[in-house]
Amino acid sequence: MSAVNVQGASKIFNQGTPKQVDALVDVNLTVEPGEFVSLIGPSGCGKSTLLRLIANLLEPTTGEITVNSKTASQSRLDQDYGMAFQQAGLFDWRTVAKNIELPLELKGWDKAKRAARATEMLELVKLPEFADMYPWQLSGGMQQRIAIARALAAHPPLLLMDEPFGALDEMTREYMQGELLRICSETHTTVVFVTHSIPEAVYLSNRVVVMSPRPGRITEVINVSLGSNRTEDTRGADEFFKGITAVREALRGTHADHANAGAVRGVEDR
Amino acid sequence: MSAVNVQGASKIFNQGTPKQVDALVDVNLTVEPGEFVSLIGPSGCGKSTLLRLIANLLEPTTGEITVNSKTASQSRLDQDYGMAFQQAGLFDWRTVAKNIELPLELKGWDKAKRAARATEMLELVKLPEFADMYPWQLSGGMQQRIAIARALAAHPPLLLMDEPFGALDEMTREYMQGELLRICSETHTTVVFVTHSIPEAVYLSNRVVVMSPRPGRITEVINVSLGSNRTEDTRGADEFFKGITAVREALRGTHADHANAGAVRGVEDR
Amino acid sequence: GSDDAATDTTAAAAAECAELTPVKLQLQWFTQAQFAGYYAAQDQGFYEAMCLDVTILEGAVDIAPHVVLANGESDFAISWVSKALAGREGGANIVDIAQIFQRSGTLQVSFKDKNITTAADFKGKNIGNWGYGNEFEIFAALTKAGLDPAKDVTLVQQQFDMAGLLAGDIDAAEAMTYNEYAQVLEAVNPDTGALYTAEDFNVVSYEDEGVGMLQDAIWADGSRLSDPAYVDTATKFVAASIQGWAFCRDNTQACTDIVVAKGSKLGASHQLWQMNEVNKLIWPASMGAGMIDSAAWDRTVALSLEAKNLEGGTVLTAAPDAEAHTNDIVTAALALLADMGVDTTGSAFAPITVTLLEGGN
Amino acid sequence: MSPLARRSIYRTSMFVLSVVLVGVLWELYKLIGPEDGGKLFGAAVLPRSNDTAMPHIWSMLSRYGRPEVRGSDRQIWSVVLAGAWFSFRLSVAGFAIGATIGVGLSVLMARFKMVERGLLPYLVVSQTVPLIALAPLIVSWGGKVNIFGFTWPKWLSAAVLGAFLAFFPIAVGTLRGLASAPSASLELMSSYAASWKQTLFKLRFPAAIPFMVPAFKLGASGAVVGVVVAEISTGLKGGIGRLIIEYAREATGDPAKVFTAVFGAAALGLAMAGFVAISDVLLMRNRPKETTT
Amino acid sequence: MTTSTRIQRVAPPMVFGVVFVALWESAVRGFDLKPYFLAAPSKIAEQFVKNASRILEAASVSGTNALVGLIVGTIFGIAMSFILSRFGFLNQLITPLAIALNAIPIFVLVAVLNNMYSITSEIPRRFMVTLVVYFIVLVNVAKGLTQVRSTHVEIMRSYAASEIEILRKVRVPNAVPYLFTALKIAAPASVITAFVSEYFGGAQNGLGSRITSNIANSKNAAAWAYVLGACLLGLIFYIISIVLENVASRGGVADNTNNNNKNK
Ligand SMILES: Nc1ncnc2c1ncn2[C@@H]1O[C@H](COP(=O)(O)OP(=O)(O)OP(=O)(O)O)[C@@H](O)[C@H]1O
Ligand SMILES: Nc1ncnc2c1ncn2[C@@H]1O[C@H](COP(=O)(O)OP(=O)(O)OP(=O)(O)O)[C@@H](O)[C@H]1O
Ligand SMILES: [Mg+2]
Ligand SMILES: [Mg+2]
Repeated sequence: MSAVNVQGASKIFNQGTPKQVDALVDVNLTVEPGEFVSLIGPSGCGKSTLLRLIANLLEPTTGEITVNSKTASQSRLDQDYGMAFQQAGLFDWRTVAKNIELPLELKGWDKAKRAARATEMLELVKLPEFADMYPWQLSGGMQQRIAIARALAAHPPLLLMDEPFGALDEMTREYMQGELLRICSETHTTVVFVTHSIPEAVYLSNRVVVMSPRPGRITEVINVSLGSNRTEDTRGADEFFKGITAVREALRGTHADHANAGAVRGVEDR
Repeated sequence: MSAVNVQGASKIFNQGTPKQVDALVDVNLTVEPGEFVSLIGPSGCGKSTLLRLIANLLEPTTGEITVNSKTASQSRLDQDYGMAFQQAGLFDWRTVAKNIELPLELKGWDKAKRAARATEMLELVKLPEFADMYPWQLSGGMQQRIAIARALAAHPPLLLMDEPFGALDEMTREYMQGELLRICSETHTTVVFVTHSIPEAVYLSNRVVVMSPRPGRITEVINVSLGSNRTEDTRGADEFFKGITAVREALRGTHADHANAGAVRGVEDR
Repeated sequence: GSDDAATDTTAAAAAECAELTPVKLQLQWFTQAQFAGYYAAQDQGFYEAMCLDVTILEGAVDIAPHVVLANGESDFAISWVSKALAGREGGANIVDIAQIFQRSGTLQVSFKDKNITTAADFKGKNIGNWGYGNEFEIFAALTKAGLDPAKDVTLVQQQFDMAGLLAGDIDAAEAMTYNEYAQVLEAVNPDTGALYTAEDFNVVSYEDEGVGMLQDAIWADGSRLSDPAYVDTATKFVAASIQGWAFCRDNTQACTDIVVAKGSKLGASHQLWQMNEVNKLIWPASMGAGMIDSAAWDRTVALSLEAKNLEGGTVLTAAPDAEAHTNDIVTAALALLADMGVDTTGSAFAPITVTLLEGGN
Repeated sequence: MSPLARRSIYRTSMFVLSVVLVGVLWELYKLIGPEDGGKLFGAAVLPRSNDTAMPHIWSMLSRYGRPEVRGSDRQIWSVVLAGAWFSFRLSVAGFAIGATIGVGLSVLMARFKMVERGLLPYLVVSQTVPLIALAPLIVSWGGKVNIFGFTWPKWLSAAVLGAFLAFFPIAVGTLRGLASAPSASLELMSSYAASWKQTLFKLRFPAAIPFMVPAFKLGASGAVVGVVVAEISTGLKGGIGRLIIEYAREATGDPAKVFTAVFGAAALGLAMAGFVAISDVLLMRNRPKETTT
Repeated sequence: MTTSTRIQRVAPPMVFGVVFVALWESAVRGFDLKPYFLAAPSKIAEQFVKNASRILEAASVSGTNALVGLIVGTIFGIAMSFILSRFGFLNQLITPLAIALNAIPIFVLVAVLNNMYSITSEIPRRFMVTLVVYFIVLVNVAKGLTQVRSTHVEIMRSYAASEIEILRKVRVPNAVPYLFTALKIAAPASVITAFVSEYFGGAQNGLGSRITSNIANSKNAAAWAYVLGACLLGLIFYIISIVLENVASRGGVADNTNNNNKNK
């Protein structure tokens, strides 16, 4: 049983109009339970779109997607996953703590339990003293950390994360990476992770999926054999640098494509 | 005459309430014309706040700020600077091209000139075919590039940029860095630049300003002597790695502080 | 025959006029047979013969004719006496120069089984009225019967129709002989499937109760009465108007048609009934149409001073001065008409019999 | 067929369906409802179902085909149609005046906090002044006001009363909308040293549109009500308001007649609302839509 | 709140009011406007004091009608906008009807309602207020419930939140400012509807019938004294809606708008 299974999925926006965008074409991807898979690729290549398809927030134009052997929609309804979006998307009218509690409320947790988990999560992202403030009173990076805390709060079996560490400084980022790995291995969580950082992708992942831009497709999948116990020392490991080089090579290939490829098909065709 | 001069500036939010936040304390900073200065520091240390003070979008609680020997407010009114915010902040109801044209409209440029510049800017950020689409139809990274194009469009003498390349993949990011440097040296533009990437800060800057978190203050200023003509090769230069190490050291110091320091003063005092 | 004669004199007289004096007349309600005399005078050229070019302004819910007149937006106005006198007390300098309706046409109509035959029977009942200053006679009757309008009866404002009475919400409803009374007689009795008849109702007539107040009168702008030209215009206007009313007395059907042609939306049989009933309020006029009977005037004033309303106030707080009405103009007008051979007393007047049809059509 | 056309056909048929449904309910109630109303928990909550209170649908509809008054050659439908058209033009005028004033005031209030504080309570108060108290004043402007050769026509008084009811919801809604611009966007405009006016037109108004649309909807129906009431109150002939009151006088004997005019007024309101709805669709067509599956 | 900000808050309306009344009074005196046309504020005040107890009585009748209608209309309006935002089908079915109904001037509907119910009961009037308020609340709240940020809806859907939960946690908070905009409009509207409904029939115990009968009697100052009563009633309703708004948005939303305003 695979945790995520994408078969021949494609996504076309504004189909049939002059502004048609072929965001994804014929994507096949299987993620095993407990696996950590990163998506990497140039801006606009369809990473967020693929994540949305898995999360059943978009319907694929063609193809099929199953999550935990269920349809994507069923697994969304079963709340099988937690998601961190590219935009923090916090609710202005809720305090920081209440924002974190939101998914727990929806799972019907009682108040005390929610509050306890929120406090725990705020500790995790190192913002305990901001519990009662409102999102717009936080800095960009702090907002992003709250959004991560929200995604992790319910300990979902599958995590879908869209550039969650993009607005963090290096130290905080490395700390968060470590915490994420710890949590995932402790709870045997499956992760699909979008990032622009090659070291981050390699450090975190079992496999790195490299994508090419418009029409977005998977060009290469790189296995990272860093083992399951990664520490700060891993960042000095040979295998780590090898992984980085491999991903970089793969990406350079896609970028060469990028420079030539026409982008918006509809626009070209006019 | 200095391009930016910050003297003893501090900023306290929610002063006198239990939620008081000392965002900046006693900041002194001088930026010479044509200089490229980066601000780097942990999340929530006050980088965006400092940029907002210079842009006269916030009033300092204490201290004085001059831009081009004028008060900050005067230079804002004279439209001396262009700004790229941490959140792209595009207008949903304007097409991509119209978003880029916005500052030009406000400068009273005529239509043809605006359109020409917008096209030019779209070329620069490699999104020419998206001119007539709406922001919400773009990926996160594409939106950010549009925001950069908007900030550059009017060729302002001073650029204030808040993590402009945060959502970009490495290739695009390096390309944009190169373009930014080219534009700045051609037009002799002064830049104050917020980033979390140490290599980026070093590659771009004449000086890197390192900040410590709450209460935010400048802990160190590191001069980068890479010369004015930086190319892709610069990324392999010794001086480059030396700079990176120096900044990393300086940051590590601030982080140690960070771990101990109480954060929200008001919360503590309760 | 009389039609042609009138047209002839009109043509002849019009030829003599150097120019027509423009005159505006403000009515107190919509076009209907209540104002047939003025429309007839206009239609038959009586005004033109007097060198007047009369424009008739219709009334509306919130249009107070005396306000329009006092504001100088019209030259003359038709208004009930008590209402207009209240306006005069409020500073509107207006003068009654011709009392067209000699009698009050207000009734209180109730179903037979309610046993309301006099004002004294109102006690404890839901008494309908229209408000807007058309309810003074009810207060007068209540006061006369020793009832307190605030406590002894429940006053209910009626709509423009009589549905409240027919539905039984209102025990006794205010009605004009020439309008609402006809409306109930035009409605179908659901029990019989035929129209209601006069036998189904009891009627209290305020005129008969001794609390009738003077109604439609022609009012002039008091501030201009010192101007001989205005007095001359007023005299001619009153004369031609009375001539119109005399025409309607003698040509009930023709007058009804004129009013319908002027755009009244009321049904024809209803309009004919109204014309006939209005004639009864004017004719016969023993002193000559338009003359202000001082007894009726004094009674109206006295009632306006005595009758307490819901708020315990009265219509007038002080008796109007002698300038509030004058018979000078109407006397001169009647003399003019006498010269022309118009019958202004209508001593031989006999009403016709009108059969109402369903819905007044 | 374009999706827009398909949608409008769908909408129209939905509307027709809903009207038919109401008709069916009406007749159904007449069938089972108490003739003389009913009480529930001691309160009269059930309306009467007799023919005076609730005429049959077909008697209302057939009334359109019969002459207005006996002997007249004009059938009611043409009279009502003409009246509705007359009032419609007045309503549009009133709406235009009201919208101008309402938006103008909201801009003024958004610009100067002082003005908002000083004015808003009085705008509220103005809405509670009944037309009957104002009618004599406004009617007396007719024919009197004469500015630069412009004489105040009588119909303008009616349009002004329409504007009187239209401006308030527009002012309040627009004011809220203007204040709803996100602070990040305001900061952006501020960084461009955009003048207040530029910020207004390039940011605040576009951001205010979701608030302005319902406000304009209310304003449109307010304008219709104002005009119709003004026709009743000031005696302006030719419009649907005048017809309503004239027909209302005959409600005793011809209960269906007044409904013909009432429906005319309703159609009028729908036409006005339709305008606003179309502009809503046009203005919002490029905004992000909610994702729904 | 400090005294100075309180003064800042209260002073402008005071100044405005005083100037307005002074202009009015001097216009009446200066142009010698007769009382039948326009009464002087001083005379109105005199009548207001004289008839205070009657005005209070009449205002309580009309005010009760307005209040009942305001509450019921708001509840129905909110409920219906919830239903409409949930079921697009019903939305298309009902919205045009609601618009049509609202475009019918109240006079007429009151007349129809008076015949459908008993003219002597207060039900038609309350029904009328309810209808007017209902529509105002409906159009605003419905917009507030649908104009939510698409990211927020996406987030909720990723939690497999049911429509009800999305409603409670996203749409409702988003609609709160729209609701209060509606209430600000509805508060005065409910008052005027309550007493305008009295014009064409029914028990003569409210402000409306007092105003008409006094105007008909050319007692303009007294009529305006009742109008003043109506204005005060409307103002009280309005102030209550503002107080409610402040209470309801103690948290983030209000702060956020304040924050917005601070930026120039
Ligand atoms: N409007 C506000 N009200 C209250 N506190 C605020 C406000 N804006 C910023 N702050 C606080 O000021 C501090 C500095 O924020 P700032 O946005 O400048 O950080 P930053 O250095 O840009 O961080 P990041 O890298 O995460 O963007 C934070 O603690 C934040 O909570
Ligand atoms: N709602 C939409 N309508 C039309 N086009 C869209 C929409 N959403 C995304 N697209 C298009 O789909 C393509 C892929 O977008 P996506 O957001 O998946 O990119 P991404 O890989 O996440 O990029 P980034 O790294 O910049 O976030 C882009 O070309 C974008 O313009
Ligand atoms: Mg993305
Ligand atoms: Mg920041």
